[in-house]
Amino acid sequence: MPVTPRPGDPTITPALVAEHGITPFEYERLLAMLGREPTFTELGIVSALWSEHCSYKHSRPLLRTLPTEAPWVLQGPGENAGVIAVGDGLAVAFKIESHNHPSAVEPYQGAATGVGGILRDVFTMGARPIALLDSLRFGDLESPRVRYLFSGVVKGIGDYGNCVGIPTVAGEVVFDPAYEGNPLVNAMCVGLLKEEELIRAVAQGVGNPIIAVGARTGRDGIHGASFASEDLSEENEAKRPRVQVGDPFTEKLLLEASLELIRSGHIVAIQDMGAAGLTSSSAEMAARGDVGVVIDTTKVPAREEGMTPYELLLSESQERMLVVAKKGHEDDVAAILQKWDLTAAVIGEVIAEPVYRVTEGDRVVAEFPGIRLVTDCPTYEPEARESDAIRAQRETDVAAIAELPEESDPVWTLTRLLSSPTIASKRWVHRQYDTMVRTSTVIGPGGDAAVVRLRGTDKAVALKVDCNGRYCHLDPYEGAKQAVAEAARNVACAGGRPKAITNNLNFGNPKRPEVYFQLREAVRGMGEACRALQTPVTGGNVSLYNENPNGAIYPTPVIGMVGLVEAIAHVTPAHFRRAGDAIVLLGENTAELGGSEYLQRVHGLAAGAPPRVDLDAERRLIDALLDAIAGGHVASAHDCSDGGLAVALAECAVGDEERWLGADVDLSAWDALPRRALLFGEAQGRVVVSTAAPDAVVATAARLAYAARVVGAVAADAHGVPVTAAGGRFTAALAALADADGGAIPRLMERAASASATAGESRPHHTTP
Amino acid sequence: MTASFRIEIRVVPRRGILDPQGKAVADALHSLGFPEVGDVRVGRHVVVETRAADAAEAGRRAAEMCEKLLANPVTEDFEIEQVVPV
Amino acid sequence: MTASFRIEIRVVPRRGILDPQGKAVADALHSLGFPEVGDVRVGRHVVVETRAADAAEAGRRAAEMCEKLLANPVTEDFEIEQVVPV
Amino acid sequence: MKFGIVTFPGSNCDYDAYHAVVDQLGETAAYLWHKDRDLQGADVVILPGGFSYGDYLRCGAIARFSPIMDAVAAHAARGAPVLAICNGFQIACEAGLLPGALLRNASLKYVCEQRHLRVETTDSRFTAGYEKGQVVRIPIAHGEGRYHADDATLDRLEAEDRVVFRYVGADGGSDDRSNPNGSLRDVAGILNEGRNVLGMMPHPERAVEPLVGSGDGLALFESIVARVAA
Ligand SMILES: Nc1ncnc2c1ncn2[C@@H]1O[C@H](COP(=O)(O)OP(=O)(O)O)[C@@H](O)[C@H]1O
Ligand SMILES: [Mg+2]
Repeated sequence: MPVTPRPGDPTITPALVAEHGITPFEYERLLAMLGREPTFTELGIVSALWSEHCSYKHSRPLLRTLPTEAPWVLQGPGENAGVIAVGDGLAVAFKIESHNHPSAVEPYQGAATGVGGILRDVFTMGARPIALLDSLRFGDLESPRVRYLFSGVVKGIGDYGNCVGIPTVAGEVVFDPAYEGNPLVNAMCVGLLKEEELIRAVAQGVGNPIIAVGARTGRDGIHGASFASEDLSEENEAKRPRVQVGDPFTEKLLLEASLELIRSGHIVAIQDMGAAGLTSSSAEMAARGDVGVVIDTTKVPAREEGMTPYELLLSESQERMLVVAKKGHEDDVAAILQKWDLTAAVIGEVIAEPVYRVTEGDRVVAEFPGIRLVTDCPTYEPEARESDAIRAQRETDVAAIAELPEESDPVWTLTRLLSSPTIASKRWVHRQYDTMVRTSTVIGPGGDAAVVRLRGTDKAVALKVDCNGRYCHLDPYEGAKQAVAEAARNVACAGGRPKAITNNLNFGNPKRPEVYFQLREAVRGMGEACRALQTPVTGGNVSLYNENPNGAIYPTPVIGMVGLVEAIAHVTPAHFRRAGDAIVLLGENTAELGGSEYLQRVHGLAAGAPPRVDLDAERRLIDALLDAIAGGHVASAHDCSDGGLAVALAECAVGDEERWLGADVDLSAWDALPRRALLFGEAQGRVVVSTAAPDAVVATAARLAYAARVVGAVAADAHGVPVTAAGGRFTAALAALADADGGAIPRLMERAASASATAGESRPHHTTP
Repeated sequence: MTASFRIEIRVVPRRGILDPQGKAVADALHSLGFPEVGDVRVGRHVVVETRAADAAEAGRRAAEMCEKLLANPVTEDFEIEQVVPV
Repeated sequence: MTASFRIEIRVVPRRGILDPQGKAVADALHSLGFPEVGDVRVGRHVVVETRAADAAEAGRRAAEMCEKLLANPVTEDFEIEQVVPV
Repeated sequence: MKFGIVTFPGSNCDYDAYHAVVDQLGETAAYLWHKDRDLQGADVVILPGGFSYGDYLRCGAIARFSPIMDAVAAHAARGAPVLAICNGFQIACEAGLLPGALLRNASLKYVCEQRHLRVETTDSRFTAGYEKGQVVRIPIAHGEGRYHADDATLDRLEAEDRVVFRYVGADGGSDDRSNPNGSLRDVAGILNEGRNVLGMMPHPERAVEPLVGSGDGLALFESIVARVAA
């Protein structure tokens, strides 16, 4: 039956095509594919599938260069989530996803639905979610609007994850004016499954029914995918799609029902209806299976009356799944859903003919040559050119920057850094998250990496999300390498062997040469680091167009790393544990100051070359650390990152809120270095270890040709942290350190509550009073 | 024979019970340039679409819904604000 | 010269926007013996005590409060139900 | 001994309760589905934490009408033990098994962290294994845990020694930071008149293994087992 336009649909004009974000070049491709003019419904379908968000048209050629294989990788990129084997017949599924644009418009719902989406990506692989992580970036916390976004996002993540009952165990929060207009909200989910329960979202079996499961479809977020593929201009603010509202209660039911369905043997495939809803889920499942599908939009359970095929196909209503069941098992599927008070409706079937067909009752409203709908989207490799201004920033001679008078007291500088909201304790955030539900969180937020045990085994996973956007701004190649290295180092500090990553590429508009340069270089650096550290990329997400008329965000390739802890006894906390333990510094101090939080916080500068990462050295560091841990020699391990060695020592001292320990530290071996670089520089490859067996730790490092030196001892808390360096000795009081670290964010947020100048600070969200 | 009604119900925290949300809203209003605001209380507003023989019957049923489910007798008071034929 | 007013405001989820709470309440009412119930929407009822020159002025200020703080312009509608001199 | 753990739609601490009694205590347990009416011979019923019905309307307001709750009420009326934790406590109050109500935290924020509780009475089948006045470390994780009851009810709870746990500081005293949610008289857990129903906001089932934070909740489960077995 031929495709017929629906009465009342708008006619296709160049203006309408442009409004759908389809370029004249792409429209030509579409005409060639169809051999005729598209209908309005078809235009909508293509605009969604060929949007940046769904098609990766500006990133795919780059992503192909990433390493994706290792013997333990069971599922690489291309599915809802990546999967690695962890032994004992178990596997771990994980994925990261951004919800930047929705969170900028409605922080609470935007962040909440971001969590919902990433949970579904993981449980549709047959995995039970066991942990969530969040990676957040906002502008300066002094701004009321930023506080509104920050508190709304945190509450949104908490309310959703808490209700579904998945612990949020780690994350990162960065505040920098670069994110003022474009906050970044990335959420990662990790799930556990038996290897044989792995299921892929591949439509198969001619005649098999396609079933819509879960919530009804409303007019929410229509064109969310293409919306996420544009800059945030005022014009876009006005045409913003209707906000998606999350329903974590339905999600919890959907989670249980989906896992039961997958284990029941009644279905062949299941996929989340995420961005571009029904359209992308059905087209992608069909393309993966190289089969055709037909869908009748009149069968889709709708929440509102009079919804058109265009709306039903593009709606981004939350908490919905698409299932391909085995023919004849429809009633079994319905029975499982009914047990969980959810509905299931057969809306189509798998067909032999290789077409993607949509009907509205008897009328065919859209029809494409199946797989080409997904594969014919053009890819682009635009011009790449580094910005001269950024190069100049990087080449600044930061060693020549004069110290402020206050800096004559290093404790002043240390306190200033610890109270930087980016470095300070994020307890204000994760106290609002249920970090313990499922009673498997061995190390929750506050450690270097989170550790979640795998019940029934003696193993655990170590998890971390990381990125330093300022480094990536100054040098995207080095910055991306560093993000992988730091994530791996954190995982190793907690006792885990880094295994694989997922990643979220948050960038500006790729059509600008300086942005595409950043994207290309970051992907190159990430790939190189992943090869060196043997942590292949199993998936990820790309979020481009994070810019507004004032400019783009810092390039921010967030790395989500999963490591394996071979024995629970290897789990290692970051903070000191026993007075009398020796403190060993693994790695070398250097004169590097570029890109540091010190320059940013004390001098207001994002400048200099970010610290170099020696990937071969990082690999030896990880081996040395894991050997020392396995040998039972390590009481605690904490890496040096933002704020450098002095901040790392302070965090080791006051990191355990219930028990502080002091330290007596002698750094005079490095008296040749400028004091501020020694204390606050961010040289890579350094870890502060506390140990009762310093000789064993040093010997282990020596075997791997890694620098290690005893620099002091853990002391009872009355001591504070006396440090000898650069010919002097200064002492930081623990209470002052703890107050700077723990009090910084609460103080800013409390001030917010009483001096808010913008809407919404205490807006009572959809919570019961 | 039944007709359609829209019933508007308010459920408010009983006086004397601490209402931290009301207080937070009052504080926020003060700092947003509404210094004239005194006490604020935040409750629930429930809109129920239903069918009944007549408005009186609809109101009676609504009161039952409140007693059974919509209001907590330990901490809340409810009021059927209006029953509107639709 | 100003006088005291009590302002009653309702804030409800906008039509077409998913209201999971309303849906859960509707389902519960059905199983509790109120099968006649159709749609339910759950919003907030806010009572603000304030001072203003007159009732018209109080109502104007209340609308500003709603726009700035009390209602979420992206997902909710508000209505000033009444302005009562006290 | 057999525990019955009720799963309401939205319960999410049912696994944790199961693991506490089965893996840590070595007892048997069954999940009880909210639509069922039979306790499957359970000696002890646990109403677990979570967000039954999404906590929509009021926490516990909808779950308390679940079919299984009639059986739970009958079990309680017979004097058999019911342990109502967090959302379970909210459900038990809504159902009238315990007096009072649980309101939104005074901070308006959800709070998850380890907390110190003082054991106020050992005259119960849940706390016989503790010392009176003992300070234990047990986590909380809730947004609506502010215990409220009128003065007469609170006086009566105290007079009848039915306040089981109070929020305190690490040293057992109370100050402006020791009460995490604004509960009246620092109440963290209470008994019914028959002393066989315990409702508490903190999560003892999350405190049965030092590896994941604390082992101080184990004695609560052991007390139940010892008493029921005896
Ligand atoms: N948004 C968040 N959610 C949960 N945990 C967080 C969040 N932000 C930071 N954390 C936790 O705080 C600790 C410090 O984070 P971060 O400063 O990123 O560490 P590092 O400097 O080692 O990369 C980590 O344990 C991290 O998991
Ligand atoms: Mg770290």
